[in-house]
Order: sequence, then structure tokens, then C-alpha cells
Amino acid sequence: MSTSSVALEISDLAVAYTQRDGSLSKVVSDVDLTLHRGKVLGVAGESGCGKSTMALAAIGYRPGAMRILGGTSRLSDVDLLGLPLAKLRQVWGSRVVYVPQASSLTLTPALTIGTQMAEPMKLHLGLRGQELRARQVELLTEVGVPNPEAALQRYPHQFSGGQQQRINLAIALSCNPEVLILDEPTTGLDVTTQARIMSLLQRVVAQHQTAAMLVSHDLPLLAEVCDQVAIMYGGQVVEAGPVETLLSRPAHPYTKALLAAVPDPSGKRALSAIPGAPPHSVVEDACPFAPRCLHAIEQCVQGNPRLEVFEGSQSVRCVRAGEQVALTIDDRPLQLPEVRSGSSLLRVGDLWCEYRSRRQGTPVVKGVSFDVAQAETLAIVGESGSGKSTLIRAIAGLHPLSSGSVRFEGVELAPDAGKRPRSIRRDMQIVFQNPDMSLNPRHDVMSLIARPMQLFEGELSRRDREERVRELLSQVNLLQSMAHRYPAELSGGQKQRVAIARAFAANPKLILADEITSALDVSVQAAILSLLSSLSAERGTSVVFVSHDLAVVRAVAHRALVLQEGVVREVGPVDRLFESPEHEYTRELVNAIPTFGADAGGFQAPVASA
Amino acid sequence: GGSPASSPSNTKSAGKPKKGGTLRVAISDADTSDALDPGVIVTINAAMCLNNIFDRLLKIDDTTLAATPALATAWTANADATEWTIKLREGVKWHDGSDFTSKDVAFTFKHWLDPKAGSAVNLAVAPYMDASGVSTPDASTVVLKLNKANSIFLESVCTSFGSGILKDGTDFSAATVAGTGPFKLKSWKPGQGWSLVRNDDYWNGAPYLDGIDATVTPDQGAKLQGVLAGSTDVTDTFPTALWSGLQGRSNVALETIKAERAWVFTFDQDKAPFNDQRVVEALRLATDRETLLKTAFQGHGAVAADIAVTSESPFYPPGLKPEYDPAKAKQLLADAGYPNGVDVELSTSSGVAGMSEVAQAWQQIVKDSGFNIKLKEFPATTYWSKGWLQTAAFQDYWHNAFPSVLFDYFYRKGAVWNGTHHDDPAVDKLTGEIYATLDADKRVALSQQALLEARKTYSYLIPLFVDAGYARASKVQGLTWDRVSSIDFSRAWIA
Amino acid sequence: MSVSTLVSVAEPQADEPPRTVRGRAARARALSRQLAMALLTILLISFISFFALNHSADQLGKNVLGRQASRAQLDAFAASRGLDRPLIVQYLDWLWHFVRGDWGTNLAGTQPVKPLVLPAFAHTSELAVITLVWSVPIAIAVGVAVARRGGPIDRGLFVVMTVLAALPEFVVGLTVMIALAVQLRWFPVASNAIGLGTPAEQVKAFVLPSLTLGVGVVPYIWRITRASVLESLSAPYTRAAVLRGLRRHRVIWRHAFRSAAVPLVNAIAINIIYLMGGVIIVENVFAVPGLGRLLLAAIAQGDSHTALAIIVLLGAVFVILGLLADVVVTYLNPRLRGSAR
Amino acid sequence: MSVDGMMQAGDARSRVVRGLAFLRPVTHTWMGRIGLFLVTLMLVVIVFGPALAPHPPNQLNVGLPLTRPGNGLVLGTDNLGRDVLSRLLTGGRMVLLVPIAAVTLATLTGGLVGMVAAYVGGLFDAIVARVFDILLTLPPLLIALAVIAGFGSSVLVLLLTVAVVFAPQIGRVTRGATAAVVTADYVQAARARGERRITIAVREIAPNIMAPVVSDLALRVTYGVIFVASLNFLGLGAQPPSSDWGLSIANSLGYVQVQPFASLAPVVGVAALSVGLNLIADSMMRYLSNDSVKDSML
Ligand SMILES: Nc1ncnc2c1ncn2[C@@H]1O[C@H](COP(=O)(O)OP(=O)(O)OP(=O)(O)O)[C@@H](O)[C@H]1O
Ligand SMILES: Nc1ncnc2c1ncn2[C@@H]1O[C@H](COP(=O)(O)OP(=O)(O)OP(=O)(O)O)[C@@H](O)[C@H]1O
Ligand SMILES: [Mg+2]
Ligand SMILES: [Mg+2]
Repeated sequence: MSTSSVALEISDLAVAYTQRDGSLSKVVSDVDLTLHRGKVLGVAGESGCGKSTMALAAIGYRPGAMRILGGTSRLSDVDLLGLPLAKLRQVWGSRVVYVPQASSLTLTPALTIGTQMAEPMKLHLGLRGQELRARQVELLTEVGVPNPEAALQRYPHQFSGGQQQRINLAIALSCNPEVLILDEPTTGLDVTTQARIMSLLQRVVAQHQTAAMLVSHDLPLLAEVCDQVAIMYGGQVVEAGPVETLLSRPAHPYTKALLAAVPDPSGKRALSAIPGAPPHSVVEDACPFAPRCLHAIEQCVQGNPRLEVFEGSQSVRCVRAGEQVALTIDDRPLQLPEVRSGSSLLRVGDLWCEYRSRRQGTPVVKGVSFDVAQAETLAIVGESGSGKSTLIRAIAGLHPLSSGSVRFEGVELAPDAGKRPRSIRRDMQIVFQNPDMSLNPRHDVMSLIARPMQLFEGELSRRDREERVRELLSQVNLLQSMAHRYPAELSGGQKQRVAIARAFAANPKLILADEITSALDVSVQAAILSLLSSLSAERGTSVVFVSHDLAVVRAVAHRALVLQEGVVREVGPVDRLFESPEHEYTRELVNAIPTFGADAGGFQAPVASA
Repeated sequence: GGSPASSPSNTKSAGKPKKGGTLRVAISDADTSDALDPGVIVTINAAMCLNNIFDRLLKIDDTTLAATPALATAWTANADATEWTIKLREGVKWHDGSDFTSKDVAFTFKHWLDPKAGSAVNLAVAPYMDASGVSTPDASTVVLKLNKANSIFLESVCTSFGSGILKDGTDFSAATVAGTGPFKLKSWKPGQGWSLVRNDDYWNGAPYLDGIDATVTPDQGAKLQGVLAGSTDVTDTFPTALWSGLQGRSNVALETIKAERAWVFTFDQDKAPFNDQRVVEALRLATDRETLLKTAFQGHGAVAADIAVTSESPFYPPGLKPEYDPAKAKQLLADAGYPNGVDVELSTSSGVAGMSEVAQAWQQIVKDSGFNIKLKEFPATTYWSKGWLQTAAFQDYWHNAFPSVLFDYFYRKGAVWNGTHHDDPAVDKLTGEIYATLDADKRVALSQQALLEARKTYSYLIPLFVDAGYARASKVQGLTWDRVSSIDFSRAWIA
Repeated sequence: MSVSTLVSVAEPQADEPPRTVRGRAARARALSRQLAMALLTILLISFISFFALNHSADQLGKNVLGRQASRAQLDAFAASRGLDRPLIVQYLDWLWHFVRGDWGTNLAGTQPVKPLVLPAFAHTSELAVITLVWSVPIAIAVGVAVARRGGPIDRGLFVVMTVLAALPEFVVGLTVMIALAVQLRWFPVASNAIGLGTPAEQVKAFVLPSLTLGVGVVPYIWRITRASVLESLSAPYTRAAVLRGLRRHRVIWRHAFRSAAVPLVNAIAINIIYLMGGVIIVENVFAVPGLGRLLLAAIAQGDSHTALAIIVLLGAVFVILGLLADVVVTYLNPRLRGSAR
Repeated sequence: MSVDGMMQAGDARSRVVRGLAFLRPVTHTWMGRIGLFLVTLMLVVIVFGPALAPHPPNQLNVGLPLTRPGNGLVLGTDNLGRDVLSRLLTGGRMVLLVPIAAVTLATLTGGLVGMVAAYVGGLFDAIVARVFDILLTLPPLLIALAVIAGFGSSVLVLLLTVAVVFAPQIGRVTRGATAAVVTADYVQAARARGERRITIAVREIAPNIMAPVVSDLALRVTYGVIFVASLNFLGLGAQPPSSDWGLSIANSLGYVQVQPFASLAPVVGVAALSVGLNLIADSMMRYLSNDSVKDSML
């Protein structure tokens, strides 16, 4: 790797946010990273550790509240941090491309996909007419958006979450940039689609010698596609190095803890979270991980250690890095709560749903039937765009049924949520796929979470409510101080946890959870999933759990339902489905799971089959 | 001849009259319902236009009420004033070229008498005759048979608004309308404007002006700006508050018409406290007329002595003077049983020019004498149907007229506008005598006597006369004002 | 772990959900329903107006004939105008004639209503269109261009616009009149030429009234634009558009503005309504032969034929405008199209 | 010191700040402070004005009618020789009361109906839209006349008239703004949660349509004052000789060229009040929307 291969060099980056009271909260500090041509740099870390902030700042983007405190970010000798907006604009979209997190919100609702895709290509590449159109179709096909010709004429809201994410990727790849920064690009994608996207990414990187940064909490994914990995904690890089050595021989206790929290796709091991929560601003005078570190010593709280070369090209920020403390893995066996048999809580019968366009309806859910017992967790897995969200929304009474029925505790429910009795609406809570859109931007976290209590438990005093909100916040690993923030001031994962806490606040009997852990790092994910399990165990809460992460499904669900193109392909106990899948599609899914043998310190990344 | 009140300022004209030029007139008082029937004139716009198209039988001086011949050259009555013979001017032509004859006059009288026509002149003719009383012995003679004596019949008809003589069978449409007056109609846009051109065949000599273009400018302030900018030559009247904006400018002159109308407060004698004449007397004594005039109209007018006849009029009773004595007023009020003052509700409307100002000023002026006036505001649209004549105390304005005509309208038993609801047989009797005598001097003496009597017994408070004023570009000469036609352009010229 | 019953996993035979057939017929039905609704609205408007306009026959008679009108004259007047009939009969009579194109005459009986109202409607529409054509783009352009909260330009503009909005029309009208007509003599003081003059005079005559009206329209549209654009400038999709390197004006106009335009559409609709029916003061000051003055006079006089004709015309304009606004809003917010609520 | 401990301390402080600074939404910008100053000034004029007036407001001939400022008369006299300054100081009450109350009422009714209509959609929405059309079409004057005919004239009637005229206008803006946000997931979330429609409207939608609605509102107070002034001509509301600003504007309009101060003084009063309210509203909007956080760097 010669130095001339450097595409983007971030050094000494420090970023803060101006808070509403005018004070600065420093969330990124002392970050040095280098992106090489033709290589992929992975960035991982718990939610709220400053990954998105760092990535945005690195390309020179500094919206109102963001303050860049120092550092440089050089793109072939120009410092992006010093450039005026007019200059940055010439760089963005053509030389440096950034795909934001929560990509479903990043498509303008009033413009068709075609228009939005065409814009950068017209501007940066000068493409026009047929040529442009052909390229658009090609890109959409590559990212796997069905029926690309028609898709160009449609509006963002007419696509599923994962499809929107892939459209964003298509736009990003359209201009063959030098530097490509992807912030959680696959959160909404099922394993097969994810594999396909990643191989596309690798192909683009190789073909155009693009330097890519991949921000993700999905360690198996990083392991599969990255050349280098950096682990962030508390706004700093705590460990960085080549992917092979770093993930097989982690030196920082935090990296080790993260790896240990990765769910086991074999489903034999319980999920384990790192106790405590990361700080939400940079800690200067101590090791930020010290309060949660099992191996912390006196020295750890006396100063923040520097990032030092550990072995070869691996560097670590830990005073005990050389000591090789053992990686402790919690390998308690998996324990799922007992299903209360015979009691069918939810029964969905021959459900059909469609989206109506001008002339006709396109069915997207085609005759789905299943039921869910009390305390049971049913996972719904399937390709992106297969109708999972639509199904969930229909059950919640937010999407009209073309036909079929939804029964809850034996009573048939009105298809429209507005007409359902209050008790039902309380007992059945939905968590939307996209927390950005389901949290009212004008309410703070406290009032967002307190609302269901206010609604369903009017007798609770204000103080009790606030008490309970704090309790919920800590259950979802959020700091108490988040209570008075507004959604715009939260990171992606933090928003998602607020949405989850809100659903829990109602004490429902059934939770309809649509990709609730997609934006969560493995540790927080573990915490939340355990919370779900304990709810099921204690209160008999049932969960319908949409997820693309089969390892997670395996860890938390009793049964799984495989959906493809709106049709149920297979239903059954997870163990059986995973071990002896019957349907061709299920088999495909299972095979695409990136496995990650943390116990061996190594990993096996099966080749993606698309 | 013009009225003495307005002619002096206009006879100061510089040099000899010149032919030619079109006058640009701006008018505020206009309505889209303005019609080409002079009988239903309700706005200055219609008056100014139609009275320069149509002629009356007689021309009446605004102040002295003296008549001069117009379309009628002679008018004589029989001994008991029940039959009038009118000799018409010969050789007069309508604008369409046809001859003016007695048929036209007969048609006009019948039109006035027809209630369906809604003519304003109806009030002056209907009590005295019906359609069968009109006859035309020859083409230039009209005979009117009255069913009641009226020694000033023709004069009082010709002081009515809208008394222009119509062509037999007219349909009042803009296309066919024809008068005998100094100007012919060229165009007519209701509510927007009109234009007239010279009638070269006018019996009284062709006018100097080529024509008149009038446009409707509803806003008084904008009208003022038009004059100041030189884009307007002549306007209709301005409220007194704006007069100072016109004064002291070389290119613009303010023309004033003295004592154009009398301001009147009417009190219903059927209702307390006005059922006691002492209260009315107290109100009169409490009214500081000078201050009221100064305040409400910036002094533009003259004080009045509770009769609607100015001191310049031949009918004015000699020696009559208004009195202001608040102490006496208080005393009278106490005598009448209101030692602690009395509440009065006065109807008013800001929609009628000057009315609200008079009311507000008066309210403050009589306050110290124990009158607690409460103002009841009516929208312009309903004042004349809900406030006027319908409430116990309301305001009104009267134009100068023969005293007997005033009595007909406001005093006599059964008079339609008698808001006092009082009737005094003495006044009734005197009025009858006025109408029965053909001796003009005797009529004057009787009128003075009647005015004094009426002043004593009727509960009208007539504190002042107010002047009217309009703007004229300095270069415009020879305008005359008379109440009926507003501005008479027949002798006007542009220097 | 107990396993609940496995529910049928059989593949559905065909893509045959029971679904509603929607087609041309359905759309035609929807359109005709909207049309019927619009007609009903206008009918209601006329009905309410008719009764709100109701005055006694005597009052109407005095309004027309003058206060000196005698009893006989008033009765003759009432009879000739049919005012002696029950109100509902009068209304139905009016309606019966109106729908057949006979708009009747004004209350005084001196003018047929149609030639009275239609030119005024035309003048007012012209004035409204002229005013909108310059003021709305300016307001939007300024609102969008400097929609960056808190900058010195924004602050300065905010104060200027707010002060302009707080100035009553007569103040603005007289000011522009004195400055541009009396002092500079660029334009006529009175705009009568709109109805009476040559085309060149007409053009000049529109300037001052339109300017005065625009001074009222601009701050309103500007404020709504600014507020909405500020809102959508902070949306993630705008941020994403910026990050794609798009030019500033494209980000603002295509991405931010389109989504912000929804409240704007209604703000413009309201301004059109105001410009069509409510500019009495400006019409008076500049002597514009427009609908507002005519309507005011008709209402004041109780001239129901004229007033109703105007109100029905305005009603038709507004109903169409309302429907149009709804269509534009749906166009700008595609999520509203046929989606579930 | 643990990280969490630090956070909690900061949290406590910010809560205290929050409790104390209830005026901060207004005063956090200098424009807001100017607004607050203007409105306070006008409030002072309205409350203490009568005590400060050099003459009784209705006293005639304090000077010659229609004199311009001078000779100790700061703003000159009106057409009845009354002191314009004294009338200015005593006539502000209704201006504050009626338009603000009426606009508030109109917002609560029209705004709410518009919002609910856009949210509920369907037939209800169609009907509301048409009712708005009807009310918008009926000339304000006609509405006023009908209201007076029905209820006589009083301050309450005046207030209702203004509210009835404004409600559909506000309703239309609100309805439009709502249409832009009803499709958001947080509204769906509230629906699924079983919120009542009214709660959804007030809690979920209203805060998100504040920007256009508040902008509309603050300007509308200005229009309200002018409208009230013109209604005075109809005998609705203040009656002469009241020194009410609206009435004064209406009455002094006729001679504005001769004595401009008589009508401009109340106009300036109204403008100051309205500019002040607008500045405050904008400052509050800025605080509430907290959009420096979300600024897109444009
Ligand atoms: N408003 C809409 N109009 C038309 N088609 C739509 C609309 N919303 C979604 N679809 C289509 O319906 C299908 C199912 O969408 P849905 O959101 O249920 O998928 P999903 O299984 O949740 O996918 P993902 O995992 O990507 O979220 C997709 O093909 C999508 O394109
Ligand atoms: N506008 C803001 N004002 C104040 N604090 C903010 C703001 N935006 C983000 N933060 C805080 O900064 C920290 C870093 O946020 P960032 O979005 O970079 O996290 P992240 O690592 O991307 O997390 P995730 O994986 O959940 O997306 C978080 O604690 C977040 O709460
Ligand atoms: Mg992030
Ligand atoms: Mg989905």
C-alpha cells in the first residue's frame, strides 16, 4: 500500500454540538483515519459514539449546531474543513459521496425517484436523455429494486424502507466518486439483499479504485467487506487496524466486549450486552470506557490514554493493551420464555393488502395467515420489499385490508385503527421501521415516552410518570439526560430506542416490532432483546418481530415466518427452520447469514450469493 | 340668472369668455344605480349631468327664491290660485332636433304624478293635482287645474330636485335621451362617469365649452389630489374638513356656497322629555351655536335661530336672534322636573356627511347644562329608514325653500316628515292663507308670522347653516352653482 | 417450548385478491360528485346571501327613490320590483331567472345587472392578476432567497415586511399617489382609465392600485413562504440534496420549496379571494371601477340582484380556486394521493 | 467523577434554567427583545395612557380644529379640535382587546376545524372545505350586517364578527399546512396508540404546522385592527365620540391630507403593536422549532 493511494486523510478531528442553552457538547475528538483507494474502512462502535458526526464532519459538512473544533480532512491536498460551501459543493456528490443514515428520510417526498436520481448525474457527469435513463435503470437493477422502469416514476413513499435505502445507494454509486462514505447503509436489508449490495460495493470499489468508509454496527458485515476497521467509543477511535488482526485479536477491552455481544447465529448462546451506557460527550480526563470495563485499574481514570501502535499496523487506546487480558464471553445457554400454549392472542387469517395507484391495486400481501400465542415471539423474515411492514401496519389497523381478518384474543378487529376499542389499541403497540418519522420532532423524549402512560394510565401522577420514563430510558440504555432532548438531537440508534421505550410504556400484550434493532449496535441490541424476553417471561407479552437479522431472530424468536413477495413460504419453530429449511427461499436466506465465530477469535465469512 | 351667493366670486373673471376646451370634472357622490331620469336623482353625479341636459320651466334663485323664466316665459294663476296657465318658450328644440311643445310638459307632469315613476317632484305636485288636471290648449300653452289653492305652485315645483322637463314618451335610455339644455349626452357609464358635448342650438345661447368629461372618484382625498395635480378642473363638493387643503394655492380656487343647508335636530313631542316644551327651549338655550359651527364645520356657515330660513332671505322675521344662555337652560330644565339633568338618545350616522361631527360636538356643548346625550350610531344604509323619523331625537338637514313648502313637509298636520308629531292649527291656518293669496308682499308677511309661531310650538332645534364648497382650477371661469343642478356649466369657459 | 399450530403455508393459487375495480367510470363519478358539491356550495352561498341581504321593502324603496318618497311611491316601487312577495318566492324567482342566464336589473331598475357586473368583474380580475403576477413571485423569491434565519438581511427584511404589512391600505395608497402621481406625475391620480380609457391609459392606470395592493400581498406571502421554507430547509432530504452537491438554487427550489409550497398554495388562494372581493379601499382611493365597490354599494343599498350576481361569480371563482388548491396540494404532496389515513 | 454523575449535574442545572427563563423564548434574540419592548410600550400606553393624557379625550376645541402639531399640542388636533395625543393615549384598549381576542378565537375554531378536517379527510373534509368556501365568499360586510341584524351591536358581537370572517381564512391555511404533515408516521403512531382525533390534532399536528400558522396569525392581528376600524363605520363596536384607535382611523381618514397626525397616530400605534407581536411570534417560533440544530448549511 503506497502513500499515494491515500484518498482522504482525517487527522486530529474534533467536533462539538451547540446545545440549546448555548453550551458546546464535544462528541468527537482526536480522530485520525485514512481512507485508501480501492479499500474499505469500516467504522463500528456503540450507538451514540459519534460515528455519524465524525463521518459528516470529515467531508466538511457542518450544519447549524455542529462546530468543528479542530483538525483537518484532506482530499488530495485540499482541506475539506477549510473550504467554503461553494467549493464543497463541487466536491460533494462527485468526488466525495455521503449516504446518510435513515436514508428513507433523505429522499425528497415531492419528487419522483427518477428526478432525484437524475440530478447528480446531470450535474456531475453531464448525462442526458436516453443515456441517463439507461444508467438509471442499470443502477436500480444493480441494487435490486424491482421493476426499475416503473420505479423511476414513483415517489419515495411508495417504496419499502429497504428499497429506499437501496435507491439512496444507487444515487451514491451513480457518479463513481473517489471517496464513498456510507452511514449504516444496510440496516433495512435482509441478508440476501445485503449480501448483494455488499458485493456491488466491493465491485465498485475495486473497479473505480474508490476509497470507501462503511459505518456500521454490524461486525460480521464489516468483517466480510472491510480492509481496515476502526472502533469508536465516546467520540474517539479506541482501536484501529486491518480487519483480520483486529477482529481476531482485539486488544481493547471495548472491542472485545463488542465482539462478545455479537449474536450467535447458531442460536445456542444468550445475547450479552456490555453493562452501562457510553458517555454522550467526549471524556477528556479518563479512559471513557473505564466505568464499564471489567479490567479497569487505577491508571485508567487518571488520564485518557493515547492511541498507540500496538502490533504492526494495529493501534489501540488502552493502558493495558499489551497485557492481553482474556476475552470473557458470557456463554449462558439461550433461554427463551415459555409460550403459554393454547391461548392464541393474535390470529391473522388470509390477509390481503394492496397499494392503489391511479388505475388499479397492486397486492403486496397475499393471503397471509398465522397466529401468535401469549408470550410467544414470532419473527417475520423476508426479502426487503416483501411486504413485512405493510403486513405489520395492516395488523395495527393502519393500512386497509383488501380482505382477510385480524383477531385479537378471539375478537375480530375493525380494519381501521380508529374504530378499534381503546383497550385493543393499548394492548397492541407498534414500533415503526423508521424512528425518524415516527417520533414527532416537536416533542422531547420525556413527553414522547410519557404519552402512552398519560393516555392509558391517567391515574399516574406526573412525578410517577417521569419516574417511569427514566426507568424505561435506562432499560433501553439511554442516559437520563436524554429526556429533554428533541429527536433531531439524537443519533439514529438513540431515536430507535426512544421509539421502543414508548411502545413499552403502554404495557402492551402484543408488540408489533418492525426492524426495531436495525440501527442498534450489538450491545444495545442485546440489551433490548433481553428486555423483550424478560417482558415475555414476566408479563406474557407477545412479540411479532420483523427482522432481517437471522442471528437475532434465532436468539429471540420461538417461531419464524418467511415471507417472499407477500406470500408465506414457510412457518415453523426457528430451530427447525434454520437447521432444516424446507423452502428453497428459506434455504437461500440461511445460507446467506454471515457467521462469526467470536469464540475462536476468528470468523468465517461465507461468500455472498446474490 | 345665477344666485347672488355664488356669482360674485365667478364674475371676477379675468378677460372675455373664450370658446373651446373640455372640462374635466371629478365627482365623489355617485352610484351605479344613477339613472337618466331626472326625477330620481339621488346623487350629485346625476344632478350635475342631467341638469345640464334638461331645463326646468323656471330658474329659481337659491337664496331669494325669486323665479326667472326658462322654458316657461309666463305663468299666471286664476284669482283663487287653483288654475295655472303656462306659456312656453317657442322655437326650442330637443337635442334630437324635434320641437319642444306643450305635449312634452303635459307628459312630464303626468310622469311626476305617477307613483310608479318614483319621481322626487311627486311630493310637490301630488298634493295639489292629479293627472286629469293637465291640459294643453295649444302647442305652447299648458293649463294646470289644481284641487287646492297654491299661489307658488310653479316656483315650488321648480325648487324640487329633478324638475327637468322630459320629452314626450322618453324611455330614459342613454341612446335616445334628449333634453333641451345647454349640453347633449355623449356617453354615460353608471357609477363611473359621463361626458357631455355642447348643444349649439341652445335657446339661451350656445355654451363656450366644447364638452364636459366627468369621472367618478369616490375617495374625497384622492379627488383633492387630482385637483392639486392639475388633472381635474372642477369637482363636486368637499367636506369642510378638507377645505384648508385647497386654500392658498394659485392654481386652485375653493368655491363656497353660503348656507347651503340648515342643520336640524328633531325631537318627538309624543315622548318624554320632549313632551315638555321647556326641555326643548332649554336645549336651544344650551346650544352654543358659534362653538358648534366652529367645531363641527370649522366655522364655515352661519348660526341659525331655529328656523330654516337665513337672515338674507326676504322671509326672515326681522329682529329674530338666536340666544345662548346655559344658566337659563339649566333653570328651565329644573322647572320641567329634571333638576339633575336628563338623558337623551340622539340618532346619528357617520355615513351622512357632517352628521356625526355635529352630534359629537353638540354632545359636549350641551353637557354642562345637564343634558347627557347618548349617541346612537346607524349605518349609512339604515339611517334614513330606521333613525330618521323613527326615533325620539334625530338629525336632519333642510335646504332653503319657501316657508310654506317647509311647513308642508315638516310642520303641517299630516306632513310626511313631521318628526315632532306635533301639530299647531295656527301654523296650519297661516299656511293655507299663504297658498291662497297671490299678493307676494302679503305672502312674505304671513310667512314671517308663521315662522315665528312655528318656532315657538314645534320642537325643532335648528342651530346653524352650513356652507358647501367645491374646487375649481383657477383657469375655469363662469361657473354658477344652484342647488338643483349643482354646477351650471352653460356659461363656463376656460381661460 | 410448545409449538402452536402451524397455519397453512400453502401457496395461494393466483394473484387474485378480491379488489375494487376502479377505472374511468369511477373517476368520472368522482368528478361529477365534486362538481355537484361545488354547485351546491354556490347555491348555498346565494341562498345565505339573499337572506342576509334582506331589507324591508320600504327601506329598499327609500334607498332607491330617496327619503322623500311617498307612501304611494313606495308601494308602487315594491309592487314593481316584486318586493311584496314572500322572501322565499323572491329568492326562487331570482334563482329561476338566474340559472337561465337572466340576471335581472339592479334594484333601481335602471341597469341590467349583467353589463354592470361583468365589466367590473373583468377589471377586478385584471387588477388581481396583474397584482399577483408581480407580487407573488417577488414575495416567494425574496422569501426563499433569504430564508436563512437570523442573518442581517433576514432581520432587516423581517422588520421592513412587518411594517409594510401593518400599514393600512389607505396610507400606502395615498403615499404612492402623492409620490408617483401628484409629485412625479408618472401615473394618473385616478385610475378611471381602467374602465374608460385607451389601452395605453389603462396600462398606466393599473400601476398604482396594483402597487398598493401588492404592498399588502407581498408581506403575507413572504412570511408564509419564509416560515415554510425555513421548516423544510432543515429537513433531512434537503440536507441530503446539499450533500449530493446540487446547486443552491436547485436544492432550494426543487427540494425545499416544493414541499414548503403546500401552505403557500392556500395563502395564495386566500389572497386571490381578497383581491377579487375585498379591495374596496383601493378601488375607492384610485377610483377603480371594480367589483368591490359595486358589491359594497349593492349591499349597502340592498340591491340583491347585483349583489347576488357578484357573490355567485365570486363563489364560483373561489370554489374553483378551492378545488384547484386541493389538487395542487395533492400534486405537491404525493403521499396524499390515494393513501390510507 | 463518573460520566453519569457529570451528566446528571448538567441536567439539574439546565432544568433550573428552564424553570426560570419563561421569557427566554421571546428574549433570546434581539428582535424578540424589540418586540417585547414595543408590546410592553403599547401595553403601558393602553393601561396608563388615560392617566397620562394632558386633556380629556373628548374635550372640544383644545385648539382650533385640524391644527397640525405645535403650540404645546404634540400631535395637533382632530376635526373637532380635540387633542390627538390625549385621544391616542386613551383609545388603545379595544385595539388590544378585540382583534387579539377575535383572532385567537378564530384560530381556535377555524384552525382546529381546518386541522381536523385535513386529518380526518373524506366527506368531513370536503364539507369543511366547502363551508370555508362559503364563508370566504360571503363578503365580510354582509356577514357583519347579518350579524348586527341578528344580534345588535356590542363588543362581543364585534368580536364574533371578526372571528367569523377570519376563521375560514385561518382554517384554510391550517388545513393546507396539516395536509402536509398528516401522512407522517408520528401521526399514524398516535392513531395506532388510540389517541382521540382532537388530541392528535392538538398534540401531534399543531406543533408541526406552527410555522405557517403563527406567521399567518401575527399578521392577521394587524388586519383585524383595520377590519375593526372599518366595522366602526357600520356602527359596530366603538361608537363616537370614543377615542378608540380604530374609530379614530376611520373618522380621521377623510382629512388625512389636512391633519395627517390625527389618523397616522393611531395607525402608528396599531403598527407598533402589530410589529411587536410579529417580532415576538417569530422569536418564539425560532425558539420552539429549535432549528439551528437542523440547519442544512444552506
Ligand atoms: N405507498 C405505496 N404505494 C405503492 N407501493 C408501495 C407503497 N408502499 C410500499 N409499496 C410497495 O409494497 C411492497 C412492500 O413494501 P413493505 O414496506 O411492506 O416492504 P418490507 O417487507 O417492509 O420491506 P423492507 O424490508 O425493505 O422494509 C414494496 O414492493 C413496495 O415497493
Ligand atoms: N444536534 C445535536 N445536538 C446535540 N447533540 C447531538 C446532536 N446530534 C447528535 N448529538 C449527540 O452526539 C452524539 C453522537 O451522535 P452520532 O449521531 O454521531 O452517533 P452515532 O455514533 O452515529 O450513533 P448511531 O449508531 O446511533 O447512529 C450522540 O450522543 C448524540 O446524542
Ligand atoms: Mg449514526
Ligand atoms: Mg419495511
